[in-house]
Amino acid sequence: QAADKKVLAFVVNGASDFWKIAEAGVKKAQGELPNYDLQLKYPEQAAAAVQQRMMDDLVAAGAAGIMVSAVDPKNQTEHLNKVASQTLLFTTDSDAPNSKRIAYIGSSNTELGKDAGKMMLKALPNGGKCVGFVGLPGADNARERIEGVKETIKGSKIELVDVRGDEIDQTRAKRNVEDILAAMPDVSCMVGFYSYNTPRIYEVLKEAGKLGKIQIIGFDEDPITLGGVKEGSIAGTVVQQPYEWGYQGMKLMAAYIGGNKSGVPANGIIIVPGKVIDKSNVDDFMASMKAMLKK
Amino acid sequence: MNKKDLSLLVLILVVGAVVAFINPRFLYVGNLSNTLNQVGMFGIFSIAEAFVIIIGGIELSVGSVIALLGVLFIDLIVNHDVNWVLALAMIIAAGLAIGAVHGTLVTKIGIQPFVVTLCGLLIYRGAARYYTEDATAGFGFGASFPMLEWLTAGRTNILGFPLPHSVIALFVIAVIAWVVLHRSVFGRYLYAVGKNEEAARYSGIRSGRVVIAAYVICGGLTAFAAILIAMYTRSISPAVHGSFYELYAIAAAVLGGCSLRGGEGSIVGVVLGTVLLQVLQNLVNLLGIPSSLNFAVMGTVILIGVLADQYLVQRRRRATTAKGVPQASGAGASVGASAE
Amino acid sequence: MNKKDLSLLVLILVVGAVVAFINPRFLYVGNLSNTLNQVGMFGIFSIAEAFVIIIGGIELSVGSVIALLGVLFIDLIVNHDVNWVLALAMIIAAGLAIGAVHGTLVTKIGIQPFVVTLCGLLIYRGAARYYTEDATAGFGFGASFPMLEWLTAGRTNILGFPLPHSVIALFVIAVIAWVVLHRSVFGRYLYAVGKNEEAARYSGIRSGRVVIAAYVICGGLTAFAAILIAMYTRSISPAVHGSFYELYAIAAAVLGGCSLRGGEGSIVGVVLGTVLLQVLQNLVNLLGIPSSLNFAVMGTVILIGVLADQYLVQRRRRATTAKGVPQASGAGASVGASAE
Amino acid sequence: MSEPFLELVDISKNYPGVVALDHVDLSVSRGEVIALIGENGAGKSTLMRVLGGVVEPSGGLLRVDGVERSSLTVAEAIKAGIAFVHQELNLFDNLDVAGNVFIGREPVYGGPLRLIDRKQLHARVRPLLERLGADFGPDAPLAELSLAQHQLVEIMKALSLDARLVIMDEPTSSLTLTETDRLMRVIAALKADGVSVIFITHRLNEVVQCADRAVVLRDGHVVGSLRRDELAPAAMIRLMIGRDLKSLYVPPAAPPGASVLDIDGAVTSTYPDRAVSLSVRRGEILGLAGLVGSGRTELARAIFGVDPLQAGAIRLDGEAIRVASPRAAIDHGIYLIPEDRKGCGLLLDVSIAENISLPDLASYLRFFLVNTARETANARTQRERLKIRAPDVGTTVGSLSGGNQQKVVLAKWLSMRPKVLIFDEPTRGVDVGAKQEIYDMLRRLTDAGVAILMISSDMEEVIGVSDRIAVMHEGAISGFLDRSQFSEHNVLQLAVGHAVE
Ligand SMILES: Nc1ncnc2c1ncn2[C@@H]1O[C@H](COP(=O)(O)OP(=O)(O)OP(=O)(O)O)[C@@H](O)[C@H]1O
Ligand SMILES: Nc1ncnc2c1ncn2[C@@H]1O[C@H](COP(=O)(O)OP(=O)(O)OP(=O)(O)O)[C@@H](O)[C@H]1O
Ligand SMILES: [Mg+2]
Ligand SMILES: [Mg+2]
Repeated sequence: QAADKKVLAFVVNGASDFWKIAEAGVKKAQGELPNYDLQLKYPEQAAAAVQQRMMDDLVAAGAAGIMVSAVDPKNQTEHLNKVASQTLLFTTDSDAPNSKRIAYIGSSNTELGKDAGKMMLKALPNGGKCVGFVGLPGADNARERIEGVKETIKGSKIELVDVRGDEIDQTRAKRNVEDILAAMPDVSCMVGFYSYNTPRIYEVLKEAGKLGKIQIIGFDEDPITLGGVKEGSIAGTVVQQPYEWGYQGMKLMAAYIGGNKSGVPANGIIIVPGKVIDKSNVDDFMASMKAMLKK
Repeated sequence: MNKKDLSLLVLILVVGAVVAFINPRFLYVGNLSNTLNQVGMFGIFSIAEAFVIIIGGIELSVGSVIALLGVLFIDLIVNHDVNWVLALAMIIAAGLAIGAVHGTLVTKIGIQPFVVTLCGLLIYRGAARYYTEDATAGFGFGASFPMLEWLTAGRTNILGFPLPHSVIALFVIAVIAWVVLHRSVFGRYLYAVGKNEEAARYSGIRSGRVVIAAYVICGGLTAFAAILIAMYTRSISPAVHGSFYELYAIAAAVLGGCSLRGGEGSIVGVVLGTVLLQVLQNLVNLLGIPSSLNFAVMGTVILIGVLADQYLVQRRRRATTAKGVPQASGAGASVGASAE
Repeated sequence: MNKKDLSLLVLILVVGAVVAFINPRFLYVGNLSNTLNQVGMFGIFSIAEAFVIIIGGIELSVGSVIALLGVLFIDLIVNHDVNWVLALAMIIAAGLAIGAVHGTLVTKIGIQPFVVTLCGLLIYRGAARYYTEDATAGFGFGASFPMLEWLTAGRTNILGFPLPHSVIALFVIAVIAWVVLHRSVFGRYLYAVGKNEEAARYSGIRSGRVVIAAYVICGGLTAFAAILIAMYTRSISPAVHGSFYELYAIAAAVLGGCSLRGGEGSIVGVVLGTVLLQVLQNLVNLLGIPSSLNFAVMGTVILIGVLADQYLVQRRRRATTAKGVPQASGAGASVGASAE
Repeated sequence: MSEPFLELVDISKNYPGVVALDHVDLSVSRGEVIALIGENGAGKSTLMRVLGGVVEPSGGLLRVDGVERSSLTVAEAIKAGIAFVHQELNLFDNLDVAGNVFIGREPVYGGPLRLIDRKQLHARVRPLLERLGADFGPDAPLAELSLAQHQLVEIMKALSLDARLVIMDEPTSSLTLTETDRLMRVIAALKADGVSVIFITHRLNEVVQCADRAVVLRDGHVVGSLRRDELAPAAMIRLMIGRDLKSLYVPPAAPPGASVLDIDGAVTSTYPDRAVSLSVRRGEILGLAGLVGSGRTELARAIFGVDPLQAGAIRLDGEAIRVASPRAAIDHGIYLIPEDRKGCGLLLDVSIAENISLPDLASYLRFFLVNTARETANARTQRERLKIRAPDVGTTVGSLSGGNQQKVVLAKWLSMRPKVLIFDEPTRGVDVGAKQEIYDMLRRLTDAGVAILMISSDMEEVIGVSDRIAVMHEGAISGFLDRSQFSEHNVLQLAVGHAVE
């Protein structure tokens, strides 16, 4: 009978924990949308070609709607249009404004970067050298976050001297931190741009006994990041709300298919703002996360 | 078509039938056309790889070359306004040059092919990333090269079936490669060098040149595939574009009967190997299998296929020997295979 | 230590000296200790790979096995409260079992090692992802197994140098492997089977068992490395953890003198190959080279090293023959290498 | 003679399209030396492989010490005291000599660790080396030894086994008289110790020298058995090929012409301080004799462009030529038939037809493609001419008997138009009948104006076929012999470096 239900697919840009939270949102939406079959799809590689292939196949399999976190929205426009011509298309996470997608739901990475920049200004009143760590430095989300940070700290005594990439290999991610510690003894803050970068920074500094001496600013809500925030050794972290993307996005798509188009604004952009988590609100946040993931 | 190719074809048909039974959309024109398009692109560089494997070498830099040349191609026509015909010629020339360098390092300097092409894998990937500063290279919105696009990524309706041009290209290349490998003198030389380089040299074959030629062919075909793939994705993230494609290529070649020891393999087999790999990819998406299982399904089907094939071969052999009919040659094959 | 190992050592020393000259921090205790730690982890599974390469096989599933067993290990001790000693034993047993399956498929069923382990690569990666539903497996904040952590990821101060335990483990394993390969009867058989399986069988060696044993050893060592790596990263994203590590392992083995045709290779060489690869990684970060160039630097240095080695070998040979001294062995090596 | 301890009863073996053995009986008693002779492809090696546990018979049974069984494995054969010197050498060129001799039976210490006791290993190999008069040490890497030296290692391997029965499948095919003599003495010593020997050879004088009994195979049957007192080459030939053979030497139709190939002070890498000079004239067969390792193969390889010439010059028809590669040599009309057929001569898993056409594919072209019909036709002709025993020219070469493989190597070159032919051990493992065919062909070639340099370790062949003999000793020519001076004694004198009186 499941085959009779309309399929709504959420195609993400690669496997990661982050999308687990979105999945929780999708699951919640599934509970409220019994007539739909909601699927979360992970392409086996974070490559545009692989993702495109996956969407082609989904269209072929008759999906009623697709919400996609495009790997490379700028250049995928044409293909997204092709998908949009055959089924309902939402974008999330990173927008493709020139495409014929119906709506975008997500946050703005530049804004998130700015939030992190503000946190750095607060944590390092006397300025200092910072080094960033990221999975794929060329990816749009990474670039925008880095841009946001740089824009905010411009003119201050804080300097982002380098951003090291690791191809999403955790061993290298950790090793990069170790190497930077060896190469730049005067580094005074480290920024983890991807969710797993911050815990790796935390662990290396902990092993080196440098916790507290070097400020850590993170993105996303890895449990170790949150633990570090709670402990006070991580200055803070900027989180997005993928749960909301998954939940609201799916509900909106279902409504749209059902004929109710009021949820989508004229420009089609629905921004779910990010949140700055520091010592003051970390307990609340952790509690709410727990509650969300439980369902 | 030899026996090995035949059993591969049977495996593809069985898998296809099962998928079609579960989800008839598998047979929809659009889906078949999409899958064929993938076969076209992947098949071309798998054939490229097969040439090198047949002479007993290996080419690991396929994926990186696809990334680097793809980036360069897009850069040439988008940012440098080079005429696309010229750009295409330049990229193919670059591919041939890369092949020539690899071949020369292998034969004249005597470095193991694995080492040469591993360095290639690393260097070309790095070069692509450095060149674009890790940014995605793409056409951007609205950029349009209608003729080029139609030629490389377009489809032509043939009896109502939108036949992707990539698969036409593959067909033409496969036919030529088949003639070259299986009918021409040069093909004989390729196999001879792969089987026993020493004996080939004693027979007056300039084995060095043959090896270089194989790498050059491989480089040129890979460059062509790089262009098709670039025109398909229309955007290239240099850090990941084409990564692992060398494994796809080697897997297709090996599935198609190539031995990594050299001297074996057929073009029909390589194309069928590519088809199998692509049908498996399609299957996962069509049957709604969790994408995390994509790889696992692919691996399992291949394994089952190979196991079934072996089982049948052994049963047939046992049956014939029991009947007193002289058994097939290569009695040592099943054991000897362990060293293959 | 043979000549090949020696020239590898020279290459490492040259690279090290250049890096130390540009950035003296390369020689700081902390940095050396970190690099050694990496050498420890990567060296163990490179030795594992070498065993299989020596018997003329290949093992492509190293990276996937590291991901799967790492995930299982963390899951066992974090979520199932299994005592870590027991968990460790279970994981090693699983590794041995995987090796036994691969070996059996290769010898008894007669499937090419490339195909068997490619399927392994796909299946284990898929299994790891499916098992965790693509979520990262990790210890979470504050979870602590002091004894296990100290043993696997700790360091012991020796004469003021914090020696990572992983490198101690590598040392012990390398010594045992060296004795086994280069001094024991079993090692002889490994080389014999790798060189000429048929002749080995004619000499009464049970080549099937030898091949299986090599895969089993490889599986066990890889499992051990998987645990060390899991304890180092403390978190595993099953989709990417350890991917490409088989290439590292094969590269280290090949740099260290193993031939993919089997029958060749030394443990000292494999360890040195690992050291070179890790020093190169370290170099990129220390010299502040853009991380996008990481791969390119690695490839270039390896290529230059191999080229220099070949150049010196050929010069030495020319010099000796000119002087009338009998030339070094392997007159055919430089030519024959093209087929290797 | 005591009771037979080993019996083969009614053994058959079928291969696709070939009946290799057809109900063969053979029994072996203690201390008996049996010569097994027959044409190429008669089934000698196959019979011995059955005994050595390498091949499973299709029918019949083996009786070892009275115990009956349908087949043996290699390990069981070794346990039963059967040692085997294979016709196609089975050695490991990544190990040293000692490692090869004792592979599978290394002396060990260290209990369960089973570490190799190198000292003892070498100590055990040394007497064997002396016994065979080998000029290399136990730790010589095998990769650096010549083919004949490999053969000695194989023999040592069998001798080291402490066997009750030693099977030697053409052990002398690339040995010269000196080593062969030593081997004959070894066999006599084995016999005295009560060890039995089965000896396969195509050199019939060796049979006369050492055998107690000769068993003759033809087409997979035993066609006869000769007692020691009946052993004479003529009788053996009659049983083997069913007819008599005329004498070996056929004089050239015309006296030799001008010299075609001149080698002037050629230096090879193994003997860097010795130079070779010789010339081969149109229409003559120049035999090149010498001891194992005297550098004949090295010289041939250098002329053919496989190895670079360290010094000296090669002139063809009086003009200096540079031969940088085999291709260049072939373009000049200089061909080499190599001694190592498995390594350099053949593609083992390729058909006979494709092997034969390989060096000359350009002449089978039709629109750039290979004309397979013509290829097959030519291969069939060659098969007829050389009597290659195979079901069809599509058969893979690897499944042929050793001598037939050698004939394919010859066929590769004989269908082309050479100026100079260098044969390195042309009849290695070829039976007497076919040998005669080959000699006739050599003569036909020289009569057509070809110059032939024939390297051979077979004394009978050197003396019986050559028009002139050059003898090498340690990398240099130690003398030439004209037909009037031909004798075993003279060749040997020169081979060990003495002058001829
Ligand atoms: N593996 C095989 N597959 C098919 N045919 C084979 C195989 N091995 C041997 N034969 C065939 O069996 C026959 C007997 O071969 P065998 O090697 O016993 O001959 P032989 O008497 O030793 O000859 P030679 O003197 O040339 O060594 C030959 O016709 C050969 O082609
Ligand atoms: N590949 C090699 N590497 C090093 N040394 C070699 C090699 N091949 C042969 N030799 C050495 O060269 C010497 C001459 O060998 P060559 O093969 O020319 O002798 P030959 O007169 O043809 O004798 P035969 O072939 O009967 O052994 C031998 O001492 C041998 O050890
Ligand atoms: Mg024989
Ligand atoms: Mg010789």
